[in-house]
Amino acid sequence: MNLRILYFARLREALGVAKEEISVADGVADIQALMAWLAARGGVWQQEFAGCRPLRAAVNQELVANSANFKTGDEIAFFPPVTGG
Amino acid sequence: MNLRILYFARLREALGVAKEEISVADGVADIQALMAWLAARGGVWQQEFAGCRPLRAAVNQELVANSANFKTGDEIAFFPPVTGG
Amino acid sequence: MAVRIQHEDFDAGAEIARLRLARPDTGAVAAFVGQVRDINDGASVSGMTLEYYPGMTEKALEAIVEQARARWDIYDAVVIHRIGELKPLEQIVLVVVSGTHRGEAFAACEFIMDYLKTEAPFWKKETTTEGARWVDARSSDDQAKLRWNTEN
Amino acid sequence: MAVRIQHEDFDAGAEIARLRLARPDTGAVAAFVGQVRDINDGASVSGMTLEYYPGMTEKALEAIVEQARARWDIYDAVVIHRIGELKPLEQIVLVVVSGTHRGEAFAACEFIMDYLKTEAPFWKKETTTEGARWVDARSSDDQAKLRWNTEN
Repeated sequence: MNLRILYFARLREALGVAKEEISVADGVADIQALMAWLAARGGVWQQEFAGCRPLRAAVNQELVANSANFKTGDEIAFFPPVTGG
Repeated sequence: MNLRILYFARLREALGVAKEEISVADGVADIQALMAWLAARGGVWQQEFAGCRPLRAAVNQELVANSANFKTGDEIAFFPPVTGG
Repeated sequence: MAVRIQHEDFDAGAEIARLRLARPDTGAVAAFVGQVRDINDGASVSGMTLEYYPGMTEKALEAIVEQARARWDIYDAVVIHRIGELKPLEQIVLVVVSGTHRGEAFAACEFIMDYLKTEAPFWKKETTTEGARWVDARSSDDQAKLRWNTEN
Repeated sequence: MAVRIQHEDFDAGAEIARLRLARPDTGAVAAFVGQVRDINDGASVSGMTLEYYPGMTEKALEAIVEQARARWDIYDAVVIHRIGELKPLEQIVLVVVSGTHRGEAFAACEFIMDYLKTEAPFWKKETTTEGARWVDARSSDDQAKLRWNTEN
């Protein structure tokens, strides 16, 4: 399954990555699983995706819960709680 | 007791009077009593001050209840409920 | 001066900018503009005359602004209310409130409008297709004011 | 267009006038302007950078405006949010809502701000005397949003 992943704000800076194209096994089909997959990269990825810091996720530009599913070709985004206005 | 009385808006038009200086007996010392005194003039005064139409009163430019007292030299105003804004 | 009563039109943008820029720790400005509608209670309105009580109206508005200042942590507030003859689409009233946070600015701005509507001596007389008529006070305005007695 | 995201400054007065004059049965316009404060959480702020998520941010704001329209009887609403580098006393955000009555215009305007604060993807990075820092989300903003679940 191919995914486009975007990172924003503090998370983008911590990871040093703004966007990437990844391929994951079909079993990695919801946000929770994808976060575990990213955390498994270790280092700063482990720190950011292990669940200690508050993160929000979007699938195809819609805010979603961590239980949300996605499919190949989707755009996934991770970011800290928003602070606009 | 000498009083200056002002009338506003629909009330002013109905009475045909915007302001007047009156002398009342010392017993006429609160808004309720003054309204009865004015109603006793009969005709349109009776209609307006007999209590059938909602009226507000002010003493020296402060909104007051009908039980409020006043003293000689005071400025009394009567007007309909306000409709600004 | 926080309260102005005038026939002349006002510049809402300029008043907002003035309050906004007056203090560099201002984070929030809430504003309200009321205007003359071309229709009211089912009748077409071609104009209105706004009467007030010189002296008392200013005092009433200043007292309302003081109440808002005592109740919420706001920086400044301005109220401008027009009097005399106004046409549809003309502005009637402006309230602007500045503060650190939006919740207090919004609350104070709405409070000032709700109290202005029920306590400040202004009276509207509309010219409609059915003739001239004094506008009746609305019980919904009394209700809007009363809820401030219980809300925190 | 009800939603605009731009680096350029905006003219709050012009937007208020535009919504006000768009319909002659408009009686009420509520507005909010947020600006960059020169101080935040105790540190002096010399500037900030606003990041957003192109595509999603617009959609999120449009969805919030649609929710407000579905919930209150309002005529129009506009949201303008700035991005990029801003200095203290620069405007950040404008929300303007028009309608017949003030209660609905106020509620919709505050609702849009409360949801914008918690759902629209914007992030602030401040430059302070202690260095640059990402602004933390406030739990008070979550609370401000949650109260719309119970209020009528």
